Amino acid sequence: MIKNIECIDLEVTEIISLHKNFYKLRLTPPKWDWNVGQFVMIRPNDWGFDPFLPRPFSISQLDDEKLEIFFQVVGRGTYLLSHLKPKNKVKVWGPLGKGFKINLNLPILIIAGGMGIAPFVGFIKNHPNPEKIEVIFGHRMPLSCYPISEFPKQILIWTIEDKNEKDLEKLKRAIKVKIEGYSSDGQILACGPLPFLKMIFSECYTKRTHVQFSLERPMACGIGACLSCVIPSPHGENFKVCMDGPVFLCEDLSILFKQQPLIMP
Amino acid sequence: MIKNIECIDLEVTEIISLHKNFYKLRLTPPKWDWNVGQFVMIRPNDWGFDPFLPRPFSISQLDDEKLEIFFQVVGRGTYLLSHLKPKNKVKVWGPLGKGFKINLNLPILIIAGGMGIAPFVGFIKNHPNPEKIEVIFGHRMPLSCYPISEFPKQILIWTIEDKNEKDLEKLKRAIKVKIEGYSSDGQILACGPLPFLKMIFSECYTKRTHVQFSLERPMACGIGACLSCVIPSPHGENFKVCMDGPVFLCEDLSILFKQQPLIMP
Amino acid sequence: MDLSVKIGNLFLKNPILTASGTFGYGIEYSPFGDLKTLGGIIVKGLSLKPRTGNPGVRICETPCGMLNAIGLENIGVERFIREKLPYLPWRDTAIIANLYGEDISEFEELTKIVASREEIAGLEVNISCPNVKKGGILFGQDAKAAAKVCEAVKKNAKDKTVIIKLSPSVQDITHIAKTVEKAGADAVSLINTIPAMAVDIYSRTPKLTNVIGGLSGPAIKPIALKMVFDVAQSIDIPVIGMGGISNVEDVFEFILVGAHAVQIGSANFTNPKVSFEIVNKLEDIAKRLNINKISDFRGTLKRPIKDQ
Amino acid sequence: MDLSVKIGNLFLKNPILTASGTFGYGIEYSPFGDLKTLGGIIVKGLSLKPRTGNPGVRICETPCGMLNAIGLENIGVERFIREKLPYLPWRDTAIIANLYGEDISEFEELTKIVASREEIAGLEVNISCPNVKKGGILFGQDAKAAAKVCEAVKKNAKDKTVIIKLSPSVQDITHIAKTVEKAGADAVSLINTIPAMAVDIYSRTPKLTNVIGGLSGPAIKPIALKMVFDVAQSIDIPVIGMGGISNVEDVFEFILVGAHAVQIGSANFTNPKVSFEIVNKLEDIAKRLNINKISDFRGTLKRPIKDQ
Ligand SMILES: Cc1cc2nc3c(=O)[nH]c(=O)nc-3n(C[C@H](O)[C@H](O)[C@H](O)COP(=O)(O)OP(=O)(O)OC[C@H]3O[C@@H](n4cnc5c(N)ncnc54)[C@H](O)[C@@H]3O)c2cc1C
Ligand SMILES: Cc1cc2nc3c(=O)[nH]c(=O)nc-3n(C[C@H](O)[C@H](O)[C@H](O)COP(=O)(O)OP(=O)(O)OC[C@H]3O[C@@H](n4cnc5c(N)ncnc54)[C@H](O)[C@@H]3O)c2cc1C
Ligand SMILES: Cc1cc2nc3c(=O)[nH]c(=O)nc-3n(C[C@H](O)[C@H](O)[C@H](O)COP(=O)(O)O)c2cc1C
Ligand SMILES: Cc1cc2nc3c(=O)[nH]c(=O)nc-3n(C[C@H](O)[C@H](O)[C@H](O)COP(=O)(O)O)c2cc1C
Ligand code: FES
Ligand code: FES
Repeated sequence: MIKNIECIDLEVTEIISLHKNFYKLRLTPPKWDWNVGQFVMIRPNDWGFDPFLPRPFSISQLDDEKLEIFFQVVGRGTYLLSHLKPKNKVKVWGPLGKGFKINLNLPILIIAGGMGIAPFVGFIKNHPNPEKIEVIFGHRMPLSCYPISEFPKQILIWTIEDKNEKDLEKLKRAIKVKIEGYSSDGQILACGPLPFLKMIFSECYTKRTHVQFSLERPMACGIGACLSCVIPSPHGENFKVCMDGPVFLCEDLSILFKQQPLIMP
Repeated sequence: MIKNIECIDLEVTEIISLHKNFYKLRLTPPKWDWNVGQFVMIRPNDWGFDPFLPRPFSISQLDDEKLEIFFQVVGRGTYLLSHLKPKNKVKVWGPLGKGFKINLNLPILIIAGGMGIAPFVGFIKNHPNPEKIEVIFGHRMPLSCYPISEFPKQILIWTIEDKNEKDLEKLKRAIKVKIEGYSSDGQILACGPLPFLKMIFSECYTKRTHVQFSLERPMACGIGACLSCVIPSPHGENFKVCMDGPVFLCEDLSILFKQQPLIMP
Repeated sequence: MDLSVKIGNLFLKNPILTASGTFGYGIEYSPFGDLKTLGGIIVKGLSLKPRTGNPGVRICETPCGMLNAIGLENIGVERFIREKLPYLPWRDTAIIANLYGEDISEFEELTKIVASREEIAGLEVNISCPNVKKGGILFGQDAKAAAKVCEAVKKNAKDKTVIIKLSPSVQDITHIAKTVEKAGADAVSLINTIPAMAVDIYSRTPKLTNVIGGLSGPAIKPIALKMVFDVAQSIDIPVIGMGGISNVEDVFEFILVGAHAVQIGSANFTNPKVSFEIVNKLEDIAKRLNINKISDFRGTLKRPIKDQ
Repeated sequence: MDLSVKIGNLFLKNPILTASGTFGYGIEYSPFGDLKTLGGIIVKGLSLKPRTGNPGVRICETPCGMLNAIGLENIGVERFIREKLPYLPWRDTAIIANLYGEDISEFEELTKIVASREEIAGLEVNISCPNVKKGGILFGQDAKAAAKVCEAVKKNAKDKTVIIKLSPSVQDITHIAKTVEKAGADAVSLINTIPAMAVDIYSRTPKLTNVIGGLSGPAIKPIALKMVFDVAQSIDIPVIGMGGISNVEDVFEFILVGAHAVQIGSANFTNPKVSFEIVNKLEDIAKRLNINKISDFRGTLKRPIKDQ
């Protein structure tokens, strides 16, 4: 029942700033079996008691050379992370949660909003058939903040700035059209801020399109013990985002997004 | 009434390790009128709330190039200080307290125990007539921990290791003999841990020799506002070590060292 | 080195328990250490019926601590017994059920259910949760109600050790402690979280959807330590201390002021191995402290010489 | 931008006061900023006779906070008036005397002395100090005694605003607040420090010679915020909030939950310029919050939508 989770001290090997407030943190790689969409809890060893809690981050990439996290500075914790230096020790537990279910042979549509691109970075860069991937990327910050330019050229990527009402409409239309395109035989993976996901949800839910959503919730333990990350489920009992997710199917989120529960085809 | 105290953000220019746990911290120099024996409160800008309080340190040296603090790692605060890097910002307020009253023309005996050498480092190095200075230095850690080798060669320095009863006896004897030598026309300055000072006190008090003692007490404000650093005075009202000291005359300490108050000659 | 502790009929191989609500049902932490090495595991608060807890955001970070308003979500005592208990190493470590009832009769029923299970070594009675509408802290703030809950549980607990978990939100915690001692408690544990809140000025909203939550973590350790000190001096039954314990030195601080055992709570979130690591370090520190038995250290705080 | 606040007869040009005991007699901080810019200065607790306070070690650091057991050392009200008051900019900022008496008659006498001074704008009555043997917290924990102190002070305070400083060590702080409101208080301030302790396991001694001290600093902010929130909703007189306030955002947090003004306490130790810096930043934040008057923000905390 318990997956192969471990808690280890990893060493920072590199920290790369893509842009003010956007960083790639590289750690000595643990040997993990993992899925795209899984995450880790991170707490630098020199944090003392303040900040108190660890921070959850998607595994952006994990190979023989590095465990890579792609993060944005949004508060005190991420600010402190951005000041880590090579050789600093970091407590990391993972791989946590359930990732995306992906069939590598089918076409894939990734819909990412801002930092929602994080879980997909390694996947996109290393996919054996990059022409099978299409990405809609909604963003507020300049494109240079995100590791988009590192993606293989074969990948179709629609970057849409989301700064005002008009942009948003454009984004909505693109999502609508693409979701329809992938609804019959493709796979759709989505990650981004809650309002962004809600927008996608409205598109897919009534049309009963299968979409996998990755959610963020405040977390303390990351392993299903503290019950701080729960969301209501259509089955009565709550979902623990850290264990039952962070990736959920469209139909799982009907209560969260306040639709009637619905049996999906 | 209020002296020329200021609180400023200084930049770390250099941090030099003399030995494991012994450091010289150099900051961009403020323009201060100051005395040997005065101190500063230091709090690195990136400390957040934990550790909470600032830390007091003697001004070890202050010239056009640097404000230098000589410190030993003894707990979390000093541990964190030892990890400061050039360009880090540090909040510093000072110069605080009353320093030693020194007549540069008279011979000087300095009695320092361990880190008690800190306030004297710059003074000894820059004294116009180093042959006027004699130092008794009691120490537990290897001599290389302390900036002794930087002192001018003309200075008479008696280093006495203080590891066991026998050493202590030797130290006591040296202090006794030297104090007698300086009692009539010299000046005696002492700084070190409380038991060390108490030993000197016993020597000088009954003989009514003038000695100036520099004390340490836990401090919060450093400026006479919080009343956390007080010691009982022979006058009834407490002394604030941060304002009325940290340098006190022998007769001021009779209650602290539990002797009867005594009028000194 | 003898690290064991006896609390009523409860035998702990060492004084380290994990605090209710911070260690799940125990099993969640098995990837991080051998559960058998712990002195005991206090499971998430159990109620008669499953509870879904409070909606919305349930935790937030504060200086050196955190707020939680979980609202006692749990799978209910029956499912716990069926789905979790069999997987816990109850023969090798003390499994303690933490009980939450909305009224006396719920406490009675709960007690009957768990008292009949050989897998359960003891009961901790939560009369101090600040995050529920009924029961919880209301029992813990009212000496008479606390005594009634205690008597009701004790009457149905058979030979199980009954630990009453006290709330810090009272004027004089020793008064409640003495009252439950008289009402038959085998031990008391303290402190539960302290009612507190946090707000966001830009959205003008509370950070917790429940508005109020319970403060835990190192921030409250000095408060907890004082309460344990006070209670340990005022009653004869054992005291189990908690509140901000994060390392092995903290453990000995609580023992020094009189605790028989301690619980590791929020610290489990900062490092899921911490409870196991603390157990491993007990002997080392005991040696440095020159003690042969933990109990030799208990309550040996010296009074300082008053004149400096 | 209107930052001013009225509390009884007390006019504050801005809501930033410095907390008693953390800002000396005010003068000590003049090297770090212009005292005139502060909303007000609450001086160190004054007693009839000078007090030497507690012996030994009086402070120690704790996670995100500190303990103190100063024991109300002060030069006495007479010397304060003679030696300190003339040097304070009382025409330009509110100087508030913090009063400590061992019994009602001492409070009465103290009040008479300070109420006759035009330099003093208001009185804060400390019935919540945890570090003294007589009076202090004992008054603050007993509603009847608190009311008596309040009445005695009020009767002798002439037109000076009387602020009663409440203790957090009670079961229900709103009860005491309501009691002193009825007894005539013009305002309440809260919270004073929380009784707590710290020990050293190697020497087996308390870190404070007094054993017990009061906890202050960011660690207690979530507790203070909740108490201010509760009290502000339960009484009609103004509430002055404090407890861990360290920056201008913290100030607005307390105003958001209902405080009229705030006090900066232990934070003054971490940065002696902090109170002045906070005053300077008030307008900026007010603009970011889209408010024209501080009072437009007061108590405007929204209740969260309960279903996520
Ligand atoms: C499963 C998961 C995966 C994530 N992956 C990434 C990623 O790959 N890259 C990235 O930049 N960010 C990611 N996040 C969000 C990231 O955890 C937060 O941005 C971060 O915790 C903020 O910490 P802070 O101290 O800088 O901000 P603060 O706002 O100061 O944080 C204060 C508290 O709020 C919590 N918190 C704040 N924002 C979030 C959030 N969005 N989600 C969860 N908790 C939050 C923090 O954990 C902390 O306890 C992920 C979150 C989750 C739950
Ligand atoms: C006037 C004065 C001058 C000093 N000059 C020097 C110097 O030049 N070099 C040097 O190495 N040290 C000096 N010290 C001592 C230095 O302040 C402490 O070593 C330091 O504060 C310890 O902090 P910590 O966090 O590492 O230790 P911790 O023990 O973790 O400190 C915890 C708390 O205790 C207080 N504390 C601990 N030890 C002392 C102490 N000896 N004196 C006062 N407070 C203490 C700290 O301020 C802090 O609040 C001086 C102290 C004073 C009062
Ligand atoms: C997330 C969380 C959930 C908790 N749930 C419970 C609970 O179900 N029952 C209970 O008695 N105490 C519960 N507590 C309180 C803890 O057991 C403990 O008393 C408190 O956190 C103080 O200890 P700490 O500072 O070490 O965390 C909970 C605490 C936290 C942080
Ligand atoms: C060193 C110190 C001395 C204090 N002295 C007094 C006092 O004399 N009178 C009083 O009413 N409160 C006194 N207090 C309490 C503070 O005024 C304030 O209520 C408390 O510290 C909480 O605020 P803070 O967390 O911002 O420090 C003192 C606090 C400290 C830290
Ligand atoms: S983060 Fe603890 S249960 Fe999900
Ligand atoms: S340190 Fe505050 S009075 Fe001396």
